[in-house]
Amino acid sequence: MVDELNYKPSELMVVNAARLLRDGDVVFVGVGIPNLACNLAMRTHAPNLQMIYEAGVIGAQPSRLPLSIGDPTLVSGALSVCSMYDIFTLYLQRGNVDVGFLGGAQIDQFGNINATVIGDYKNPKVRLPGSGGSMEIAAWANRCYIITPHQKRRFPARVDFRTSIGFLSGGDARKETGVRGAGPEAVVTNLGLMQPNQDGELILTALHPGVSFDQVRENTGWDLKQSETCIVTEPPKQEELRILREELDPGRIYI
Amino acid sequence: MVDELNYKPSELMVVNAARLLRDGDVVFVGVGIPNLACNLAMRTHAPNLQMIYEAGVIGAQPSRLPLSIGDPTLVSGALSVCSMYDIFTLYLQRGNVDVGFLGGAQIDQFGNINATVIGDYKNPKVRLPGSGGSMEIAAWANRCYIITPHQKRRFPARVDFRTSIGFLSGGDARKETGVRGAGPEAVVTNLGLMQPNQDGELILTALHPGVSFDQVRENTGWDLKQSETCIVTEPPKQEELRILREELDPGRIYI
Amino acid sequence: MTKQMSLKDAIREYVHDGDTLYASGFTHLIPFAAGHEIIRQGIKDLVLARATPDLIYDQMVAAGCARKVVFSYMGNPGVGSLRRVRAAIEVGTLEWEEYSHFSMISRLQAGANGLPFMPMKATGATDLADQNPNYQKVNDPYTGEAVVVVPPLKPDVAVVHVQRADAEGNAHVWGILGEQRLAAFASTRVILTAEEIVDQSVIRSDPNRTLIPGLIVDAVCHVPFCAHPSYTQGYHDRDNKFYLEWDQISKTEERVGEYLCEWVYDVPDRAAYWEKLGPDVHERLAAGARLSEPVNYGDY
Amino acid sequence: MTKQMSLKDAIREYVHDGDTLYASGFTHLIPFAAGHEIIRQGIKDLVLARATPDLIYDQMVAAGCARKVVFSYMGNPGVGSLRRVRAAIEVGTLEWEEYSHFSMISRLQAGANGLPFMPMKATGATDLADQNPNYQKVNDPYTGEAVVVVPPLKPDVAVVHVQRADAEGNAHVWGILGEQRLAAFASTRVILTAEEIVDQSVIRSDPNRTLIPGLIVDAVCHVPFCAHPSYTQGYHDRDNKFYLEWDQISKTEERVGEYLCEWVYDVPDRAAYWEKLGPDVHERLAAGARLSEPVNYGDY
Repeated sequence: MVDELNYKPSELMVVNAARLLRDGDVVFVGVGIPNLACNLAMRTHAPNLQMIYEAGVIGAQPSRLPLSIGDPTLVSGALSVCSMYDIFTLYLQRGNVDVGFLGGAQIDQFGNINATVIGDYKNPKVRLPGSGGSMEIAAWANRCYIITPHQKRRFPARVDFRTSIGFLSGGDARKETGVRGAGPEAVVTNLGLMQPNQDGELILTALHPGVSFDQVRENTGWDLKQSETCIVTEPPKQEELRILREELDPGRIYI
Repeated sequence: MVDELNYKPSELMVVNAARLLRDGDVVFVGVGIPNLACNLAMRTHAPNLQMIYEAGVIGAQPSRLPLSIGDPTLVSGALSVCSMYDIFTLYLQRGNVDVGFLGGAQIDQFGNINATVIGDYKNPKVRLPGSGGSMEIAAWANRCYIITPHQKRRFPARVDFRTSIGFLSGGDARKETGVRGAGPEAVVTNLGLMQPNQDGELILTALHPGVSFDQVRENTGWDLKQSETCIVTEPPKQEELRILREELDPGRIYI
Repeated sequence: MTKQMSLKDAIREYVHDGDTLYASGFTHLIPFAAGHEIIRQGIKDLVLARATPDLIYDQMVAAGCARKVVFSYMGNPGVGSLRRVRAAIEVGTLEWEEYSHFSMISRLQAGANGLPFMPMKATGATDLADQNPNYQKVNDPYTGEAVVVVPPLKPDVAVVHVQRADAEGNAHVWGILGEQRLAAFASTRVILTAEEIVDQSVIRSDPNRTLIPGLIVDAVCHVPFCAHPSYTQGYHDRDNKFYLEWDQISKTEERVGEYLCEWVYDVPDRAAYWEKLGPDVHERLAAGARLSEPVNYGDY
Repeated sequence: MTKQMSLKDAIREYVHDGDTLYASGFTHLIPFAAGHEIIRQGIKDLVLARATPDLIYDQMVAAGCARKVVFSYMGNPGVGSLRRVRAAIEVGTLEWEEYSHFSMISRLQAGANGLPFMPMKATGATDLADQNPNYQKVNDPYTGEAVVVVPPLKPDVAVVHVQRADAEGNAHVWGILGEQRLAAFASTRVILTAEEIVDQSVIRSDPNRTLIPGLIVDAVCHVPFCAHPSYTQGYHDRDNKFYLEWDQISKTEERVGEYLCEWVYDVPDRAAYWEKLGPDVHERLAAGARLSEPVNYGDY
């Protein structure tokens, strides 16, 4: 039997991310944690969720957990496979994607993400992998989620380089760029959830059970505010953990 | 046995058009006379000629003569089939087409073609089918051929509407538009061949056997000039006529 | 989640007076059954967009469904003129908006891809662009030259015929592809008609063949022989004889009226239409078998 | 007309010092055998363009083949950093030119389609465009807004791996398609490597599957297992174990040097490389059978 009081930070993040997904959502997804969150949502409250992989795969039925976004198990038995240009245009740019998942080395106070470089672009201190599809996902998916461990170095007040757009410097700045999507809707961490306020600033809207606001503040690089309606998240349920551990990632690759 | 002195104008045009094609040419082709010309060339001097149909078919092996450009017999057994956008971009716009065939209700002194309207565009006297792909074929194929019966009304000095480009008003006018192809290389009629001189004006460069220059002038709407090197074409050979009549169009649909 | 319904219900629910309609198919897969159902339901003021209006729009224009046509080649392919559309344009009772094939399809490409416009290489032929203000120019920032562009076409509704689909609308298409896929992705609503409704396992056995995914489809209708007198590769042949006959029928409004009564208004649906064509036509248009070699996707 | 030749001859004839090379494949079908042959032939000063440089360019950069990389995601997919490319960039010995995935692929789309540039919807993220002057803006004539555009990418040579091709280079491709087709059409020269060389009748049995036509192909090379440690859908699996191992190997130049000696320089060709991997690896990467349902093209 699964012990629901004893869960790992990764499991906590997956469960809370899954709960944000809505039935019928079309999700642009990568491998790893977002993939687990989608599959968990499909097996619980969102049976009609549809997954699209950046590699051009729609409606995959993988028989194993893929290491990379382009694994052959995503293709065999999928509903549709198309080229990279097609997946970015017909699906993402055209507006057929409800949800995008994002990640990066740095996420700032306004949800902008750096996945490119630490230090100066021309003389990089640490050269990161770069945008991949995240520049477009952040701009064109109807809404975005970020799942990441809560560490001060990951949450600076400003990112060194804006690889993909959150709310820029806040206010109407995002809207004025003319991008089609609504931007980051939540950052799910192992401590709680941050969501943009009306000004586009990420504030704490939920704490996980047993976590204090001070603990989150200490791990955030800006003067984090707390929502007046800040809640405590419901702990992972036994059934959620069972699905995760027994069905989705029995080899414990990502959790 | 085929009687080589006794051939029809359509056969004469097909044979002379076929002779203009070169081995290895990639030809953008429609149904009817151009299709016969390509197939005749393939069976004689140009075995490596490659045909591309506007409908998106490459390397067709039709087992019957198609009525339309989109006949299913062009697809079964073809080398490749692609979408309409692909055929116009990857092949034609990209510069992968050597030869295009053109037609229209009017062809003028500088090889401009009208396939759109007789009379005023907004208040048409005779509304014709319009461009289809001819606007792009005329501009982007490396060279173009026009096959048409020689009648005065088909060869006015100026067309009512320029559906596709020849040499515009002559001189460098075509080159200055920045189009990639070299333009019409020959007009093959039942009386002879017209080809552009250095100024882009169509002049008579060949007469078919038994045809006089005056006869051609009478059927041309401008003051037709004759090339100093004007030749008499070689009559259709017995083998050419045999292939045409026995192999390519035994039902005499187009010839 | 099944989206299967009758073609009658799909047309009633998703095609409205005044809509811009794209009934797609370049010679192949033209959804005549949908055109006939639209005529029967008396839908009006449509803007009929197609690269090649073909007989389907000739009939719909003759039946009074259209306010305007948007096209790039208005002919009866391989036969000659498209007489009813042409006559309506010549007498001034039908608006029209005209492109070359490539600029028409570029508009669909922009619409399907979510682009603000599509650029094109220069064609040097400017007479049509002079008549159609949708042709515009932008400055190429790399060369300084003027580049012709066209705006996206985003029809209200597309009707797309396919060979086989599952009940959710995931569709396999083969043969001449024309603008099938672009029309579906460019349009706000999509009605899919399918020669066969198959189990989803058939679709999943060959995902690269799925050109239209169910997630953009609103209605799935099982309509065998939907495309006659056009054709469906592998299912039945093109009825060239009828394309030639229409050239005669369409010479007068009277004969067109008789045709519409007999073959559209007095026929409840496509099954009855096909039945009425009779066994000789069925036999003449039979497709025969020529199967693709399978490919291995691998069991991973 | 056959274009079949050995991979060694094809690389010697069609890849030159200083060329811009696009060895295509998004995770799938990456032509490692061609990369290794280029290393063996000591080709220099290449501009290596790929959306995801992957291990193939990490190895080629380490071997000293490259002057510059052009990319949009420089990682070891699912593992982490691409250490040799990253180190070369950090120490300043390798030029780089960077895009997002979509702008990289838009450049190929423009190159393949013969377009002067490709527009894109706004992304609002301008830091990368500020660093790369290839990002430019044009004015949308329909809305007056600024639209970001990128110029065509036209590599000198593409290497494209496919499942099956005939000797003329007509190729069937399935599974993840990535930028296979665009890379081929965008490039001046095309080297095709194929898992199987088949009779043309196999290709002709399913023309819709032919994504690359022989008429744009210069060389056809029969190279089974060309893609290892990447994979070929239906033929062998991705060697995830090696992708994880490379993360260790690539930590030092010394270990990379040893790897290159053992697996590239001291190996004459791909057949010997595959043989050297041994039966355990062969078995671990076996694909199994999962066949597509055939379709009927009809006998017309």
